[in-house]
Amino acid sequence: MQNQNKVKLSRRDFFKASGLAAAGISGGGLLGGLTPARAKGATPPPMWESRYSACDMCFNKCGLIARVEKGVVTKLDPNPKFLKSRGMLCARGNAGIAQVYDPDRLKHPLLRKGARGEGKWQRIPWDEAIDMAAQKMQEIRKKHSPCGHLFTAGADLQSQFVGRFAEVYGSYNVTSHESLCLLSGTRGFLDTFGEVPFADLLNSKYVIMAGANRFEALVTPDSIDLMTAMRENGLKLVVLDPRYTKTAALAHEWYPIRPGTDMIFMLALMHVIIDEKLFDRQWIEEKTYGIEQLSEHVKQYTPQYAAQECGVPAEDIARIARELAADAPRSMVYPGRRSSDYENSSQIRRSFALVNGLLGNWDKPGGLLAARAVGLKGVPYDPPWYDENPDDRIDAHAAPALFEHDGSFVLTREAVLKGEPYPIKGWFIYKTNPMVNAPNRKKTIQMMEQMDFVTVVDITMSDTAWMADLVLPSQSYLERQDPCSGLQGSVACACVIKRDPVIDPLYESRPVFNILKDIAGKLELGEYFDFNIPGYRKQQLRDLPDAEAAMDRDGVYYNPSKVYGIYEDRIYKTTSHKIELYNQRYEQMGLDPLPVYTPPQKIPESRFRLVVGRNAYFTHGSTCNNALLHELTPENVLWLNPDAAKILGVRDGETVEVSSSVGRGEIKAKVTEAIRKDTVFMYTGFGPLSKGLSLIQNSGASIAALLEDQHDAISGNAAMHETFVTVTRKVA
Amino acid sequence: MAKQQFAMVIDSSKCIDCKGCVISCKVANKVPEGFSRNWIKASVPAFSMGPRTRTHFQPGACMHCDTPTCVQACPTGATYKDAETGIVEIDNSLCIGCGNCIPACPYGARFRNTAIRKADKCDYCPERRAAGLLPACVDTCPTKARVFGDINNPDSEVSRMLSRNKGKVIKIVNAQTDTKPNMYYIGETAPTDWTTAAVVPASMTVMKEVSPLIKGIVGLSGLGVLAMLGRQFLAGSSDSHEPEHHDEEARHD
Amino acid sequence: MNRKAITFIGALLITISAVSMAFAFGGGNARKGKFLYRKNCRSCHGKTASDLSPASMVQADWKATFEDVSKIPCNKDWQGLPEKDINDIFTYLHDYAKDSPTPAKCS
Amino acid sequence: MTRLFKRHDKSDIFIHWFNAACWLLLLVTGVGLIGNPDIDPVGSWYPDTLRTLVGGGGNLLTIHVVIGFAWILGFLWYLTVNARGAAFFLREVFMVSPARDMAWMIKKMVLMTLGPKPLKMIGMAPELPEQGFYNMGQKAFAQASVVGGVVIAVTGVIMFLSDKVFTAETAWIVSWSVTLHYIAVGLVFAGLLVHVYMAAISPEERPGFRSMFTGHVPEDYARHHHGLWYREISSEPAAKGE
Repeated sequence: MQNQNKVKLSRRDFFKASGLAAAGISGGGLLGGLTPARAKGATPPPMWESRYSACDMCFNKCGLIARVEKGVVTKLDPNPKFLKSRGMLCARGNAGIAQVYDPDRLKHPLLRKGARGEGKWQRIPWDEAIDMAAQKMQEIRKKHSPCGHLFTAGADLQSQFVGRFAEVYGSYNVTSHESLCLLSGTRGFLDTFGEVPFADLLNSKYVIMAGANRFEALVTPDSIDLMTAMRENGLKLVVLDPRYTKTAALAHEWYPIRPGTDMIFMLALMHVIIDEKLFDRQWIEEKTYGIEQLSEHVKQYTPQYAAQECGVPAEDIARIARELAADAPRSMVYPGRRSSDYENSSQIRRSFALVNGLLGNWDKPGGLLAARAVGLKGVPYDPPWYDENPDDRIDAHAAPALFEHDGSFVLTREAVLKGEPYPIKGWFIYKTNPMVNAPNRKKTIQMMEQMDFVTVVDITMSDTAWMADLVLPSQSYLERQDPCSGLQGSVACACVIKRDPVIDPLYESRPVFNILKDIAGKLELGEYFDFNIPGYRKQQLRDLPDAEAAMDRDGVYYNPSKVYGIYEDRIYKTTSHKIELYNQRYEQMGLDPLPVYTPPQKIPESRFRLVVGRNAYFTHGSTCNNALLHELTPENVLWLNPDAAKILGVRDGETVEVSSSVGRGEIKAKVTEAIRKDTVFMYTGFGPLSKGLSLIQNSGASIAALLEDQHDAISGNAAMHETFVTVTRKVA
Repeated sequence: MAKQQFAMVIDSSKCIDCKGCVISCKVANKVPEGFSRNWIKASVPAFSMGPRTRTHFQPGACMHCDTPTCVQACPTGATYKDAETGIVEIDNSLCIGCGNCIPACPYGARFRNTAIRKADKCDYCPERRAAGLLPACVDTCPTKARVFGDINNPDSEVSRMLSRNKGKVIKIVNAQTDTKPNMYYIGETAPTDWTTAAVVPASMTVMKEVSPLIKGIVGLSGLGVLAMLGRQFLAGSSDSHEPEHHDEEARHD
Repeated sequence: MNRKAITFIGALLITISAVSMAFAFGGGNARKGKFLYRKNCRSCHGKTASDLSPASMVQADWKATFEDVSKIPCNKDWQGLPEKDINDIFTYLHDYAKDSPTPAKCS
Repeated sequence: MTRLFKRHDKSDIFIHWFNAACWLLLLVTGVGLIGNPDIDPVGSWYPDTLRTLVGGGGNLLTIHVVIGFAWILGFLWYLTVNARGAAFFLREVFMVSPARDMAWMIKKMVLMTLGPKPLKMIGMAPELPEQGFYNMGQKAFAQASVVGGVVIAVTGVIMFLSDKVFTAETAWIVSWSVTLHYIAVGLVFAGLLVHVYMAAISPEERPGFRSMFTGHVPEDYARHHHGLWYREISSEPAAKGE
């Protein structure tokens, strides 16, 4: 099975085309000549084996080719046939090698010895670890019902097994990384179009990017297609961001918008488009529901009003609206991804969706694309029913539109701390790091402290692992076999990938599937894990007979399914079966059926709004300690506007103390005009508690320690840009 | 057949500063911590431009110049311009790590590798090319801002790019030291003011300056020997120094 | 207690029963419904009977189907299934119908 | 029979010829290691050809380094087996009597190239002042060889250690070592040309040349060429010769 993903390509077309192939060899003829000192001659090709895999340094899963020499990965290269990533591998993808061979990797099961978070561990054998995990799970289930155990998994090809385990174990309480990330955007678009669209940036002419930073927070193929379209198709990019991101730096126009006011900008765009009748009336009447209500609603949001609120000049708003409409339907407001920003983020994102609805760009080139058919099937199973369980998730009804499979981490934590409506005393966490990513770290620590038993499966001693009772070493993506995954790369492709080991597992690491299978066996749930990965993949691929061979040959299988016009013979998954400009379900639920602008809370005197994000060289807490990437981002710094710094008496590079109502941190200031005067910014992922991350000890400050734990009122997604902080010079 | 000149043609407007090229190169060439064979430079944004504030990112590396000052600074010829490929190579086996070439590069493309303690820089990944692959930085670049090939081959992608952009090709050159670089930027690029004049270390300059003197001394010495040899043959036995004649000579005076 | 109050309560009761008669099902436990659906429906559907999933129909169709359970072709197989269970199955099918929104994941 | 005087120990003879052989090889390989047209002594054809012959500059460097270390080790061996000889050599070589030795040096140079006439013309007696164990010419070359040899050895070792102990911050030492190595070899080589002529080609020193094989010089030669030394040793009751 290891040989299945061997790459069979030897030379690329490039070399044949340009005659470079000859160059590699022709030097050989010279060696016998008179002047070898002036010509290098032939260099032998490396003695490597090439194997396909898919990257796991972020969620994108870019196709890669691992070069393996004597059982060691020496280089990771992009798979040129992998269209979703446009045949590229970014800095993180290339640095995957440093993750696999990270000396800080967990090497064997560890059992907590001292107090929680004290860092005293005892190495134990796997048998003992599995027995203990199973026994504790059984105890908790007996005492508190299966729902007394929480399961949390990050974005990973094996995370589905954590969900499966939770379900057969009997717990409804599963949270994912999503409620600290993209749920608000998902909500906004879902409740307009009935599904979450892909952006056809490659064929677009005009893009407004707000609350997204595509040239740093890379999404494939969007980040690449955006640049290609800008350079080759004359796409115009307008960026709204309180920070001068690299996306802003490369955009045609950048407006340092007042944080939290994106909605009124969008409402004003709609005001202009509707007022000046710049939309396709026939299409809107045919495909959408509620244009009248929307027209009425946006009357109040004049560009002048919006300008006062968001800081973008009224004439620019009007001009942008006209330009956007002129290029419609090849224009869009980019949906974005992480939207865990404000308490009304679902509505903010719905305002993005509404502009797109008005532009009539749905299901069309250069607009928003519906999900294409990939053809991968689910693997059904029939979990048992536990009558002793409570009715619902612990966070049920804490927000009106939670997602069943994701819940809300912030609201779950709140309920766990209260012990209401029922106690949760066990926690199983795989490959996600709420201690670093979830706002208000103090509460996460309290949540940990009130648990009877916490099991963490991860590759390094993350802060979350640091707080656990039992830490189990998992395998990196290059060591394990994963189920197939269906991916859509916007307009680029709908494809299936798989992962096979490219090297033997290091240390005593095990894939989470094996761990769960073993625990299930001890809990008499073995029948639900009575399969192996190849068998599982066969079931996933049962409708795609050619996929396996294609993946072995090219590292990826493409489904040549329809790209545009998918909705020609399809209904929208909404109440009206149309694009809901006016959301009827929201009306029934007592929510605003159209996004109503409420000004963001005023920033108190001598405080700043804290916003967070990242660059293209790390993926939050999971890669900060990566030796190669650490060189590029050794710590996080606090971006501070020069005017603000002057008032505070802070000089560039000085250490400052940042405090919020929930915590504090020390961090170096970066005095820069690349941030608004009323806002400060820092990267996520730094300032760890764990002593197991050797490169980033005492590096920067933790966003989790500083951020307050507000949440999006509709989706329960964390609201991470609602925190005000004070910044003071640190007195030495 | 015309000789090759491998070169990079860069559309730096496409660069998003993702540093994929930097890490890819570091892994491919085992570049030690703290060093890099290539780079992405950034222009300084003028925030007074308001909404039109821009930053230009500029990928770069060794420019494999036609008149490389690093080669001129190398005493052993360990670094040389390959006659066949036009690549400025370093023969590690011959490099003694004297460091002369490092300040001699106007682009800071060279460094003393801390692992091998010798000069290091971009060599367009010969092993990868031998395997039919592109240099690591080019292969991995998301937006394909870096394009690699032989500019002496009119059918190559780089040549086509150069001819398509005739009149819009920029070379980054230092005002004091024009090394005739083979790194071509298309359209516009920035920054362009980051080069430094090539500095040949004093030790090398001294060696170059005393070299004729040394040759002169050796030459004089050689002339002296020739003169003595000439006298030996011309003056013949009268000046012979065989012992018996010595006595004679002494008596003469 | 006066007549007015009694009349009001009576009217309320009538209204409630009328509403519940007009639409008998809803507000059940979708989670339990999923389990019961797997147990009672998937035993035939997808195997010996036609394939069936919540996404087979839109919410309105599911409502119409469950207007009169006795008209469902396989009603005879449902004998003995409590009303509550049928409601749970309906809730599951309705909430995950073809026109219910499909969420996306980070991965 | 002519009386013979012992002039060189076996170890002296060995180290001389060992040194000569090393010098020859190091010079041949070393010049091949200079690969820069600005400092090439004979042109780039030479390093190019030589590197081709040995399969690359790296091999040539290795050969040069090995011979260089052998050369150094040879001298270290000599110092251990014949420390007294070495000390005697250094003493003789570095003890210079300015008036006598300088006069000898100048007169000798004129005599060797132009003959006695120019000296007579300016009213100088062409007679050479008496010399000791070494004449001033020999001394001058020996001094240059000793000082140059030490510089060459030390800088050579530094260059060898460059990729073992030196850092980017200290590489300037290596760079200057290259320069000093180059200059020292050049200067010693200039003297070497005269030395080779005087000792091996010029008939005058033929007995001295022979002594570099036999270890002995005839009495006659000693008297005429190294008068001071001759008087010293001939007055000794136990003459060294037989």
